[in-house]
This record gives sequence, structure tokens and C-alpha cells, in this order.
Amino acid sequence: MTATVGVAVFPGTNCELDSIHAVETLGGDGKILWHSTKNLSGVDAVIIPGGFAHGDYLRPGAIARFSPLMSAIAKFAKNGGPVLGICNGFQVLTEAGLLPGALQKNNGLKFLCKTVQVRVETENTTLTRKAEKGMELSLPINHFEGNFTCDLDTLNSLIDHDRVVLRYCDNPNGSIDDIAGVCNETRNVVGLMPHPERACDLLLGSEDGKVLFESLLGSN
Amino acid sequence: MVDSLHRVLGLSDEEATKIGDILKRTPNPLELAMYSVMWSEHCSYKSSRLHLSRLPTSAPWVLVGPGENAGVIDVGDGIAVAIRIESHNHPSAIEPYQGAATGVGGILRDIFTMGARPIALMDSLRFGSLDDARSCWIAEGVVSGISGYGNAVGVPTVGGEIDFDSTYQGNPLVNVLCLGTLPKDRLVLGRASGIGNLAVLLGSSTGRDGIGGVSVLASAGFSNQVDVEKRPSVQVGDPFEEKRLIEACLEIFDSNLVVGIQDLGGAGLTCATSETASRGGVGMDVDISAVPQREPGMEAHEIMISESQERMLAIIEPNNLDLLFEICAKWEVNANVIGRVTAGDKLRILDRFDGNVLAEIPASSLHDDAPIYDRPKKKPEENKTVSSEKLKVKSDVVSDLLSLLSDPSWVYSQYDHQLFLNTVVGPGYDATVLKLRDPVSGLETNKGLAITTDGNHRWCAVNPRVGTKLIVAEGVMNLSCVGAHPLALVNCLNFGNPENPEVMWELSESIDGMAEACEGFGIPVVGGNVSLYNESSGVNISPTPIVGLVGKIEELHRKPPGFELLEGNRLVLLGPSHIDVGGSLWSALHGLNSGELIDVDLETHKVLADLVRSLVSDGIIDGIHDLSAGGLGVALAEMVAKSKFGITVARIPDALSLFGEGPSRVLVSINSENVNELLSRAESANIPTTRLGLVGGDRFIVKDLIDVPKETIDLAFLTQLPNALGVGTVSA
Amino acid sequence: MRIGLAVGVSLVFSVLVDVSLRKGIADPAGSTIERSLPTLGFLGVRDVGVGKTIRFTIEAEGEEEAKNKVESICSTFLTNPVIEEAKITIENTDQVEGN
Amino acid sequence: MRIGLAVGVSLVFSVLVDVSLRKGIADPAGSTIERSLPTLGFLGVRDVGVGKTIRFTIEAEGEEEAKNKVESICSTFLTNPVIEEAKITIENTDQVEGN
Ligand SMILES: Nc1ncnc2c1ncn2[C@@H]1O[C@H](COP(=O)(O)OP(=O)(O)O)[C@@H](O)[C@H]1O
Ligand SMILES: [Mg+2]
Repeated sequence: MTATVGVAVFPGTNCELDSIHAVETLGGDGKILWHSTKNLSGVDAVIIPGGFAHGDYLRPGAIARFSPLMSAIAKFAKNGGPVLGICNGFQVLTEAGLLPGALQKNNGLKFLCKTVQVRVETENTTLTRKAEKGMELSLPINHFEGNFTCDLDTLNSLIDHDRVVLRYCDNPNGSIDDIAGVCNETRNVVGLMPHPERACDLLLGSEDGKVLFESLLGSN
Repeated sequence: MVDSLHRVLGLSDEEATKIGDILKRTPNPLELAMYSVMWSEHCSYKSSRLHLSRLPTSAPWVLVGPGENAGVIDVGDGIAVAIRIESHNHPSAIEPYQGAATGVGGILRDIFTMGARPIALMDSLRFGSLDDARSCWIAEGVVSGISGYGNAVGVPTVGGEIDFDSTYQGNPLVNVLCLGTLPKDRLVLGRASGIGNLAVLLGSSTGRDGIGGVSVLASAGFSNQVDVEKRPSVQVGDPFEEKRLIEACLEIFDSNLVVGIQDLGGAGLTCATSETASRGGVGMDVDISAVPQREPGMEAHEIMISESQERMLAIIEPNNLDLLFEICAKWEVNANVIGRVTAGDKLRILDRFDGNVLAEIPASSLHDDAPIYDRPKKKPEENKTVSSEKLKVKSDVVSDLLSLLSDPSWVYSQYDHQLFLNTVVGPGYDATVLKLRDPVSGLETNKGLAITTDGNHRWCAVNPRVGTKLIVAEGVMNLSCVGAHPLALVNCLNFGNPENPEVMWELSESIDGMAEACEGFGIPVVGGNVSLYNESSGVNISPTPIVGLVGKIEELHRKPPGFELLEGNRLVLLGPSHIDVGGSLWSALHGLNSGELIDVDLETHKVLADLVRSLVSDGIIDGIHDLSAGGLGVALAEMVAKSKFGITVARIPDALSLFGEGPSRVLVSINSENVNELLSRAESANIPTTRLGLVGGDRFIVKDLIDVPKETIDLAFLTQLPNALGVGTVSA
Repeated sequence: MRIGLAVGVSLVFSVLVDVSLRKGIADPAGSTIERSLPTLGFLGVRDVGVGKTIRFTIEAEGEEEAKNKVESICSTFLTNPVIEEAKITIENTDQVEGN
Repeated sequence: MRIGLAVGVSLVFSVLVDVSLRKGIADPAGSTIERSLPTLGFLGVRDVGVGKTIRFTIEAEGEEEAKNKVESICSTFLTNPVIEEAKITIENTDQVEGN
């Protein structure tokens, strides 16, 4: 079965082709979804990829979340469709209220591009069902605003409901409770700061992202 | 009044007279302003053009040489590569973040102007010493600016250089290189042709940005204490606008809508309109009222020379206008028809298309008639030779080694260096390796591109001719270390005030050295940039030519060795043993900047480069690093700091052998089983070898000289930059 | 409210939105500045907080309408209520604009 | 200046630095926000400018010293006067602190 994955593109998005490449390496079909459309044309899953939607002006994701495409994605998610937000995509999802919390500037106020170790904290999401809890993955991060924050009640509820999807082994950016990725209540919407699409090729350093895309592709 | 206006604008009396002769009348102030920006050093290369013509520029694979916005070479498989390097030194001195950011924006436009998608940036940076607070502030801001713009515009910064030396106090260097790929048949050139065609301005509106920036900022030195109010207005970059502009332009090229296109850089509209017209052998009418303006009340000359960022000028046939508008609307890029291609050779500036003529100039005179100066040259007094004896007495080997180590990862971890999934070897090694993909389909070709930037002002200060040869040689060896052979070179010549005969001599010598090396290695120079007047408070910087080399890897099926040291590896030094302290990093550490430079034997260097390339591509060695600044000691320590093991080496009798610098030397780490293969290959190539020692343990041991824990090396390497620069500013 | 304005004619208000982080939300920018100041030789600085301002002009028929409009722009767009709060200042610029 | 304070005892001042871009300098963030507002359904907004605020407390022996310190922090660290200008507001918090 070939899953078709829609990849959202806002002006300023830049990881769309990389995400499509990863999806296609794993046997899926990638399809660009332009921000002004409301039509998801029957895709099986949606990726909101990394980049700088609308230049990240005001706040990352603040303008993008108003696009027609985002209302379509919200509806898709509400009906149980798998949605993955990577980096800027994670920021868009929090701004849109599809995921809790917010992403602030990194501690140390520097953009960070490097490979980090993250730990899979739950297998029970559309992104991790083929991974194993406790598994460590080597994934690149690439962000200035990746410092996940939320109030204590939200944090406790995330923990109590097993909604922390990934944690950093060595926190690079100050994220609360080392959180690198979270999911929504129904576990079909996942946001994470690391870039799994950059970790699907040994020649580029790591293949650890594959298990995440395999989960997403086989997850409906 | 008008006759002194030309001086205020930076034109000499002779230049003003020449303008009168061209026009056969007295120029009006607008015309004078246009000549002044186009005849500035920055735009006209009036002091360097004569000398640049000595560089070799052709090879069968060169599609476009110097003179266009970027050089373009054929790399096979129907793919071409566009490459260019440019400086943004003076703007970065006063507003580091925006100066560097707009430098990135400018070089990107040079690349996509050619029809190429920019896929990689490199930055070559020079700042005053790390113990100077202002220099640190500048360094921090520049790195943030490159990070802020490059990351957001979505082009990875995959490598570069950074160095600190008091010669750059008050005058930092910010050179940025960009490389793009294009289908060979999509090449677009910056010319207007076809009478009646339209000139369409794409992108940002025009403000009073960098008014006089070209002539004032780039062509005259300034002192450290610039009066805030008198500072020319600084350009602010908008990477989001540029990203949309890139996508819109590439879509416009794919739809075959343009006759020619030109980016707006130095001298803004004046340069773009006159350059496209004169290259196409036509004239152009420009309606300044059609130019969208950011501020009210802008005057004609402000509009014509504004350096507002993120703008392009497309020349199109009128029947393609609607399609062009459609693509621009999709990408939310403003597009306005501001000019018409006319018969004849006149560039006319009008207040409306049927309105008053504000200026009328032969378009080509702004370029072709620009003055060329053969400025006087004078060889400086002979340098006194540094005595290595004196250095030996002064130095403590361990602490010297630790002071010479510096890990640039503090810089490049702020840059997205992975976007587009090409980066096989990222920053931090001898050269960057990218996958070569088909620019249209994105499919891999199983071939690779390698890029490196190199410069060394210490060598060039001692001997600009030999120093420049050595830099080119280093670039060639860096490419070999990742298995690539060189295809083309671009350069940025950062020098002091050309009105100083000694600076002119340095420039001329440096160009001769570059020409000699490029001819010897068979590498064409496909582009470059000259930045003069790098001085502050009357002191010129040391000559700093920077070269960027691009090479090709024919089969990229495994990661090149990198700095890896594996337990049990043997360490072998390849190449001649001739070294000295002249121009070395070690002597600079002790405040000595003179001495002799050992010339590179181009033949030997080529043979070694071939040997190294074959060792790398045949997978015989585990780790490799060419010897450069800091000599053998720094190369060993860098390899140790980047791997898990220590080393024990011998046959290094003294500090001079450890830190001396000489050409054509490469350090390899190799499995003991492969050592004989290595030695026999070296022997048949007639390359001397020295077996240095072993990898293993957790100490850094140079018999009878150094014995410290590996951690000491790691710590010195890792902490130097963060400790000095980590503090930072908050402006972003 | 002015008297005598034709229907559809708007007043122009100038607006300052002063955005700061909610109490209890960590402020990485503020703490980075606070940490760096002593190394630059500036002592005795505490409780650094970094926020942003958005200034603009807005057309409305009156102060009340302006206030409502700005509040709605603020809460839906200019701030992220999960972490930020805003103080709004509105001034009538006395400019009248036709439409 | 208060009377009766022991030597070396400082007052604490609360400071607001309001940083904005100088006139004529391009403001990409402001113009992007302005361009997007109509599509979000908000009309009549113009001249959007984005700036930042830095709030902190500082110890000094008096208002004059506080002012000098803040100005120096501002121009050397918090802003670059080439493109930004800062408005400084200082208030005495009436707190006294030993040192
Ligand atoms: N400013 C910079 N930006 C990005 N990468 C850098 C920068 N400075 C250094 N690097 C990376 O660090 C590595 C080491 O740099 P350098 O010491 O100049 O190398 P070498 O002496 O071998 O030419 C290079 O591979 C380079 O790509
Ligand atoms: Mg090198």
C-alpha cells in the first residue's frame, strides 16, 4: 500500500522537498499542499515541514496558522488524520492550538544546528508506533525557537497522559522537562523539533529518522 | 556649485572632465550622482581591473567566466554550477548583524540571477583579536547575521573560515561565497535586448537605504569614530522577501519568461538598468515614478542609487507580462514595469514615461568608459627575518599548542548546514562535500561537489605573491583530502588603500601569485570581487586574498575519511619536510610577523594532490588532514580533538618542527595493514614519507616534548571561541 | 467622539502594544542578558525581562471601536496567550480620514 | 538624593528600555505583519513597526548614576545606535539595598 503524504508549503517554508524525499525513500508518495488551498486532495497523512513560514516574523507560526490550509488540516486532524509538524511545523501547530505549549528562543540565544540524541518516550502515537519506547535516536536539530515551554498544569497533564513523545538525552535548548516532541490527546497529531527527514541516509550521518516515517506511512 | 559637487560625490577633477567630454555638456546633478556611483572603486574596479586581466579564466568546462554576475561551469550530466564570492566588509564594521545579513542576500542574488538555485553558502571571516571587546561584538553580530539571514532564506551555510588578528581591528572582513546549480540549458544572462521589451522591477520597495553607501562606504576609509548622525543609512535585510524572490524568479526562468535579468546590488537601479542595456547593446527609458517607494519625498537621485535590498530587474517581452505578474502574485512578490528597452544607446531617466527627461547618458559609458588606473606601486622595505632561535627561547611548547587551537563549531553550529540533504561532509573538515543532484528532478547523480575557502594574511603579509600561491595550493589540497579534483576558483581580494603604493604592490603581487598557481594547476578563475580601502585610522590591513575552490568527486559512494583516528592507526606524514617560521601562526602568537616564506613547488604539489586523492577515493586511509596554519602540531591536535583516542608520536625534535609551516604536507591515519600500500604508492610518486607514530590511549604524547591528557587538548580546542564570544549581544 | 463627522469617515488612532511574557514563563532572552552583563563590566542588574512592542495606526469611527479592534487583533494574532500578555495604549491622533 | 544613607548603600531603580528602529530604516517584520493583517480580516491598520523592550532593575547610588549606567549599557550592548534608538525610563523603586 502506498500512502500519500501531503506536505504543507507556506511562503518561507524550506524543508518541503527534503520531507518529500524522505517519504518517497520509504515508499510513500509526497504531494505539495499550497497554503492557500482548503483541499487536502485525499492525502493519508500531512506533514508540516520546517522552514521560516512568513519569515517567522512576529512569532514563528503566528501568521501561517491563519492560512486556509491550516483550517483544512485542523479538520483532518479532528477526524483522526495523522499530522506531523517538524520544527517550524511544530511551532505552527502550537500557534494553531492543535498542540499545547509554545516554543521560545533557545537558552543561550543562539540558533543551533547539530545532531542530538533523543529518546522515544511512547510508542502510542502515529509517529512512533513502529519504534520502541526507550529507543535512542540520533537526529539533527536546526532551530532558534525550539525551547518548549508550557505552564505546570499542562506539563503534568502531558506527563500523566503519556503525551511526551520524544525527550532530549542532553537538553540543547532549555526545553521544559527535556521535551523534544509532544502529541495531542488523540495521539494523531505530533510535533517535534528535531528533523527526522535529515536522518534517513547513512551517507548524511544517520538513518534513525526512518522508523518515524515508517510509522507515519503505515499509520492509518 | 556643480563643479565642486563632483568632489563631494567622490569624483576627481579629471573624472568630472571626462564625464563632460562624454556628454559633450555639463552633467546635471543626477547624472553626476549616477557616474559617481558607477565609477566608484566598488563598481568600476578602477584600481584593480588592469591587474585582474592577468588571471587565467578559460577552460573547456567554463560556460561563463568573470564579468557576469557569477561564474558558471559545466559539471557534466547536463548540470552547471554557478559560483561567486563577495565582500561586505565596511557595512559589517558599523552594523555587524545587518552588514553580514545583507552580504548573504547580495551574493545569493548574484547566483539566482544566472538561473541557478543557490544550494550552498560559505563565509570567510576576519576580526580583530579576541581580547578586544569591540572585535568580539562585531564577530558575534556578523555570525548572528549570517545565521539569521542564511537560515531563514533557506540556503545552508556549509563551511567557511574564521580568524582573529589585530590587523582587522576596526576593519573586519566578511566574505561570502555562494554556489548554485542549474540545468545547463537554463542559463540566464544579465542583458536587455529587443526594442520595446519591458524592464520589470521585482521585490522590495525602494527606500533611502545605503544612499551613498557605494561611494562613501565602499570607496573611502573611515575612522573608528563615526558620528552617529552622519552615518549613512544602513540596509536591513529581509530574508523572507529574498526567499519569495528566489522562488518567483526560478519559476519565471522555468517558464521561459525573461530575456535577461539582473540583480540590484551596489549602485542599485543605476547599475542594473545601465548594465543590462549596455550588455544588450540597447538603450533604456526608466520611469522613476513607477518605482514603488518606501518613503515619501524621495528624489530622483535617491531612487536611482538606493541600495534597498531584495530587488531584481527582469527584462521581458510585453506579451509575457501577464504570466510574469501571475507568478509574482503567487509568491507575493511585487512587480512593476519601470523601464522600456529603446533603440540607440541612451539610458534616459524620466519622471514619467512621456514626461520630462531628468538624465540622459550613454548607457555603456557608465561601465566601459570608467577610468582605469595604473596606480603607482612600491615594494615595501625588506622584512627582517624572524629567528627561530628567538622563538624557541620564548616559547613553552604545551601552552603554545593550546593557544593555537580553536574549534569553529561555535560558529557553524549557528548555521543550518544540512538543508537540501546534500551535506555529506559539513563544516569542520578540510573541505565540504555535497551530493550533486539534478537541479530539476532532485535525483542523485552519485557524484559529489567539494568546496573550500582559504586565506592566510600572515603568509601574504610576508610575501603576497608566494602567500597567494600557497593559499591556492592549500585549496587544491583541501579538495584532494575529500577525493575531489579542482574545477574552478573564485576570489575576493581584500586589501588596503590602493592610493598607497605599497598596497598596490601587494595587490599586484598577489594577483601574479594567484595567476601562477592557477596556471600551474590548470584551474580557471571564473569570478571574483575586489575590496579595497580596508583600513582604519589610517592603518591598512594585511593583504588578505581569499580563494574559493569548487571541485568534483567522480564517485561518491562513501563518506570521505575526515579527521578520524581509529585505535591502532599509524600516523604518517606525506610531503617534503621543508618548513620555517616566517608568516606562521606560531610566530604571530609571539608577536612576530615577518620572515621568509617557503615557496610551493607546483609540480610536487600536484603529484601529492593526485596521490592524496587516490588514497581517499580508494578507501585506503582512515583519516586525513592537510597541514596549514599551526603546522604539524595543530593538525595532530585537531585530529585528536575530533576523535576518541590519543596519540604517541616521535621524530618531532623541537617546537620548530611542531609549529613550523611549509607547503605540500598532509597527515594521514591508516590501518597498519595498509601502511605498505601507502608507502609504495608514495614512493612511486616520489613523495617523501615520515612515519610519526600510533593512535591509542588517552594522552597526547610527542616524545620528549609534550605529554598531556587528551582532555587538555579537547578543552583548549572547544572552549576558545565560546569563552571569548559566548557573551554576545542581544540584537537580532 | 467628535460631532459632525460624516458617516463612514474614520478617525485615526495610534496604538502601542507592549507585549511581555506571562509571569512564571521562563525568559531565555532576559536571563541570557542578565548573565552576560557582569562579564561586560556592568554590575547590579537584575530581573531582566525582554518583550516586544508593536506600534501602528488604525482607523475606526471612535475610541470604543478602535479599542475593540485592537483587542481582538492582539488576542488572536499579536500575542500568544499561552506565554504572553499585552498592555495596549491607544491615542487619538486627531487625524480624520475619508474612505 | 536621600540623606542619611550609609556610604556604599545603593538604591534600586527600575528601568524600561524601549528600542525601536530609526526612522527610514526598513522594518521587514513590521511590513510583513502589515501585509498579512487584511488577509486575517483586520482592515485599516498602517505603519506597523516592531520594536523590543528590555526591563530590569539596577543598583546605583542615585538617579544620576543609574541614568549613566543604563545609557552606557544601552549603547554598548542592548542596541546599535546605527539602526536603533532607545527611550529610557527610570524609576526609583524606593528600595534600599546594602552591598
Ligand atoms: N565562519 C565559518 N563558517 C562556517 N564554517 C567554518 C567557519 N570557520 C571555519 N569553519 C569550518 O571549520 C573547518 C576548519 O576551518 P579552517 O581551520 O579554516 O580549516 P583549514 O585550515 O583546513 O582550511 C572548515 O572545514 C570550515 O568549513
Ligand atoms: Mg585548509
